[in-house]
Amino acid sequence: MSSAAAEGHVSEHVVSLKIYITIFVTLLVLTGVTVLVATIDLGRLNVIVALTIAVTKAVLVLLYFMHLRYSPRLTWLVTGAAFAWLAILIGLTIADPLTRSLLVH
Amino acid sequence: MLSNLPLFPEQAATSAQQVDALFFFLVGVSAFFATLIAVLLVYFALRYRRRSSSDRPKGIEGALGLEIAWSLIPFGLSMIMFVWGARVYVQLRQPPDNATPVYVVGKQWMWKLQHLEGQREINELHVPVGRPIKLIMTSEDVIHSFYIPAFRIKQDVLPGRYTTTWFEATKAGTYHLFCAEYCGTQHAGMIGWVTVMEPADYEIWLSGGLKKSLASAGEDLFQQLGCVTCHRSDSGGRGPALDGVFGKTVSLQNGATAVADEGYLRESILDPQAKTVAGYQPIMPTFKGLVSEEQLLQLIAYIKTLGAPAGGDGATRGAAVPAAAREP
Amino acid sequence: MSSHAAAVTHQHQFDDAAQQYEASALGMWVFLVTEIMFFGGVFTAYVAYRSAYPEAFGHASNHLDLTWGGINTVVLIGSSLTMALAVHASQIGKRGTLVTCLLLTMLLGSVFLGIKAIEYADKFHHGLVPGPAFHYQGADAHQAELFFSLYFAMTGLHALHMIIGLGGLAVLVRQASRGRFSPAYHTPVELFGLYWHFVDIIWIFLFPLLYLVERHT
Amino acid sequence: METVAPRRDYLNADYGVRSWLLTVDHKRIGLLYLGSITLFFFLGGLFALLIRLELLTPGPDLVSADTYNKLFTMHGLVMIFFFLVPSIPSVLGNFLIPMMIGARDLAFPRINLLSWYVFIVGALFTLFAMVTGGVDTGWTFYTPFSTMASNTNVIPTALGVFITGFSSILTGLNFIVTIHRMRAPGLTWFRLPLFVWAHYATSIIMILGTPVLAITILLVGLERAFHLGIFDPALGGDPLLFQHLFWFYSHPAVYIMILPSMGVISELITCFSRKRIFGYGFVAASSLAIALLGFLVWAHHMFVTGMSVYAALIFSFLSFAVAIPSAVKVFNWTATLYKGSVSFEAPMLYALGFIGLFTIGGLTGLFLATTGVDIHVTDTYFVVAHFHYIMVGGAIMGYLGGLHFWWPKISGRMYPETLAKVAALILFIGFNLTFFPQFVLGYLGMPRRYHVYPPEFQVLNVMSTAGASILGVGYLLPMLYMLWSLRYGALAGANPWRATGLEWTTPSPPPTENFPQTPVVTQEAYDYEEFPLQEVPVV
Repeated sequence: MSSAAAEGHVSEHVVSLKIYITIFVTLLVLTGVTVLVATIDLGRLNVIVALTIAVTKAVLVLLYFMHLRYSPRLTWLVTGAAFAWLAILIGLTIADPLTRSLLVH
Repeated sequence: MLSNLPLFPEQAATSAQQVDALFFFLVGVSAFFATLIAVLLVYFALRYRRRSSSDRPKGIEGALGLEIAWSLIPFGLSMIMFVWGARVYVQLRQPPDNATPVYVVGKQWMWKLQHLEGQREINELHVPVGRPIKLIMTSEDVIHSFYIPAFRIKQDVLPGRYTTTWFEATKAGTYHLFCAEYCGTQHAGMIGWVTVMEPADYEIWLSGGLKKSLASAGEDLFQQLGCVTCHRSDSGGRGPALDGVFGKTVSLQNGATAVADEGYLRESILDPQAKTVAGYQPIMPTFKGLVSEEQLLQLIAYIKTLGAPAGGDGATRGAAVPAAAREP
Repeated sequence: MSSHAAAVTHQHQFDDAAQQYEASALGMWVFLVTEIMFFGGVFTAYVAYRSAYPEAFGHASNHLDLTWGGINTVVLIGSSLTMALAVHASQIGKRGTLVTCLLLTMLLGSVFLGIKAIEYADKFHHGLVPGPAFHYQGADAHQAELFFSLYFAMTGLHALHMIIGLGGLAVLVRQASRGRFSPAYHTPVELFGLYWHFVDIIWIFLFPLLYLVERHT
Repeated sequence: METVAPRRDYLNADYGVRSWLLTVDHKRIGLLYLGSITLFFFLGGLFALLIRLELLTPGPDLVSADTYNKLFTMHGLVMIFFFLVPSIPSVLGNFLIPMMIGARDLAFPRINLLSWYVFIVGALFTLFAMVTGGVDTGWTFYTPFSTMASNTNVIPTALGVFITGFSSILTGLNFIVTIHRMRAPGLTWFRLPLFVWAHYATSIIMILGTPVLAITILLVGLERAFHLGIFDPALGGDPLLFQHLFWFYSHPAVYIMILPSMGVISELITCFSRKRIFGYGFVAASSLAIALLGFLVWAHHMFVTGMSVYAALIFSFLSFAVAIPSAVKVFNWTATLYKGSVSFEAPMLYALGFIGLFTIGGLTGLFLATTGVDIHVTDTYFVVAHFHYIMVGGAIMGYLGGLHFWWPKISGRMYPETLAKVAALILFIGFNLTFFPQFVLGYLGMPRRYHVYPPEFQVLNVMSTAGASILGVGYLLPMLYMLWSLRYGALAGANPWRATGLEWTTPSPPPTENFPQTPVVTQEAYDYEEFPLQEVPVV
């Protein structure tokens, strides 16, 4: 590639087609797995398994489709902050209803 | 003019004394820091005022020791406030076991109160000095808030749920009752009076007029609505027998358990399938729309009396025993 | 300097194209943060209510069509792949592939919305739309209405993002076919890709949370 | 040093309405905001005036109960969403951040203009709701009142707030990217003016908090419009869930209002004591700490709602934690004066006033964080007094101080100094007379949002109303003399205060591109020791 590319984006990473296809196939397999697991009664584990698979899929999309893996540290920080604040929002909100009927001694 | 200028509210309950003590501590700490800042600001500003445009003050980077000190000292003080405040809060949020229940329903824009003995009041509450009173409250429409400044208590009243607060009045008199959560047009009109009476006066007030006690009003409803056909005390009914159920932990169909408190009973009447007791079919119809919030409270008051031993212990369950029997 | 370099202009507030690219990329990521928090509000409501009414949510979830939901998940993941391939094509300067991939992404996005429309119509037909017409057979009808309120709020917001995305794709197709993008300048394709993948990630969570509750019963 | 031939600057670079409405110059957009929020400030002030007049007597005499409820609702909505939240960031931040970091503009000038248009569209929705009958939910939109009980224009108002939220989001996004990517060579993070640090922290809150308000308000609108039942208690919905989501934004929103003001104060205190700020690192870090901790304390607005006792205690603890960085700032400002060369120009008077009023506001916040006391004082005039000390005594004093300080830069003219000092004094006195009695009223138990009240509360209410009329004069004065100064004020010159900071190195008013060439920074911020007053050329 010419000097144009060098002048353009220095930080950008070209991901190989093989990786894209691999991720795509993995996502499909995980979708199949999550549907299958849902039909088995695992009690409370059902939710945990479903969410673990969803998080795995999301992380794969983030890292490879969205190139996060090849992005500057600031992008990681921004993404991390989003999930940290999401955790604050959900966690501290439901901390109330979940402990509402408990008494303090 | 000054006689019209109140600066401090009346103290008429044990809770008021506790809150005020903490309040004065906070005022003290705040006054100290506000004065400190004000004095330093004024002193520095005057002492180091610009005397000539040739002043060349030396830059001061800062001082780590000072930074740590003025972070940690306020933090330490605030932890005293936190712990002290938490103790008061936990106490105000959790009524003692021996408190007498009074049932409160808020609606736009009035307070409806029912005593166990059957006395019903609107925008007024009569209570005796020296007896803990527990308010069990709900709303028919929007959120309200039951607020008695002289007692320093306030509790939001929510639709679809029971909330509780409690107090023990210490001084006879008449005190403001306010709605403190904005609830629409006549929010400022949703006010009333709390009359605290000497116990003897209170008994006279209670005995005025022949009233049906809350529990016996509930018993009538229990018959009228046909509850009795399934919830028979001989355990042969299609629904669980309710004798002594209040306050017990019941096993549910889904394997979980629930404490049969006011909230649970309320939910079970309005939404029977939400938490069906193990061993019974979810066949009970809903009574939503058939019973008012006040009638619900009557039913609950009745269920509380079922299977409770008469006399002393019954009082803690809130049974409708004669008032005299409850005097310590 | 190739002819491409001349095309890489930057706006006056930037020193050079690299600074412009870095600023735009950061801007897009920060925007996605706001999107996460935006959806976060409904997700919080979902978590609160599902933990309060697990069984009602289980029953209500079984009224959703798993087949359509599953197909849609595959369709959307497919569209993410074509979008990623579009970015790839723009990076290596293959204009034809870029346009094809963008069009495929649009096609898959439209299929997703079409299926969503079928599902919505089905819910209308069966009286599962919250409001006065809600007509639910089964226990815990009220809490089920809560579930369907969340279902429509979450999938509706998601579908709205898809529709906006389709608009963005249409613009990109136009620009790409006119040769606006080159290996040196394809920031819009890349940043739009981030948005599209984000919408995919939202669905990756919506699918198990809405369709796969208590499927074993 | 002004030459006869008019110099080209951002004000005379182009003429006509189009050149303003289509401008992408951050300075002109800042002025567009200045004009719009000033209108909203006086609209909100008018509502406040009517509220105070009604409360002059215990009975219902001036307005009906419904009208009163709409007045305080619209006062809150206008002042918070259309004045305080955009005030310093959108006017001074917009104008100054690029100049302070040596950039030609914000990273996304067109998005900046878009954010103003979004603001205006949201404002028009809200104004439409007001003139077609108003809204009576309170600015808090609590469910189920807002979803089921209110018969007023909730949907257009909610839409207005929803739309305006995006203006805030776009501004925050623009600031974050600009501060990260556009700093001049040599301008490291720890050489940034504290004004920029404060805006960085503010932007983080705008980015992370505002979307949650947007979705929450949207859900309220959907519940009213389409009977989506997410907050409906009849379906088992939790009315407290709305409050959690609402305060997740609306508590940090207080920091959106106060943090930029704190940034302004750091600039003023240093300049008028000719000294580097005491503890630069701590003041900068405390802004970030406030932004972070500010997200963990929201449910202290809900201690009496029937929320979990455990959760209440956690939120109480965290609320005390957020008080510390605020205290750190106050101590460091005070220490900055020590051994300085303090002078008392009008901006400095505002700054000193800010510290005093903010200290009282902050300390009374401790009462509300203390669970046991909060039970009594929440939802009373104690809370009203507390947040006005923060948002009016704090945020608006800072805003006015900043506006005076940078007015010469913005307009190229000096405002009349004596009048400005008088205005600052009037504001300080009027403010305290208005709001201090409300602390007493609150502890006595007067609930907020009451249209009529028991007669024993009257004397304190009369004091408050009297103070409000003084306050009103105090706010009118600066608007009048600043308009006057546009034409008649003395020419200011590039740096009338002889302040440090890149914005003062360029002429007043600045040229469109801000700097003839990109500045290179070699010094720490507030290097007043190396930049003494004496070399001031006589203007």
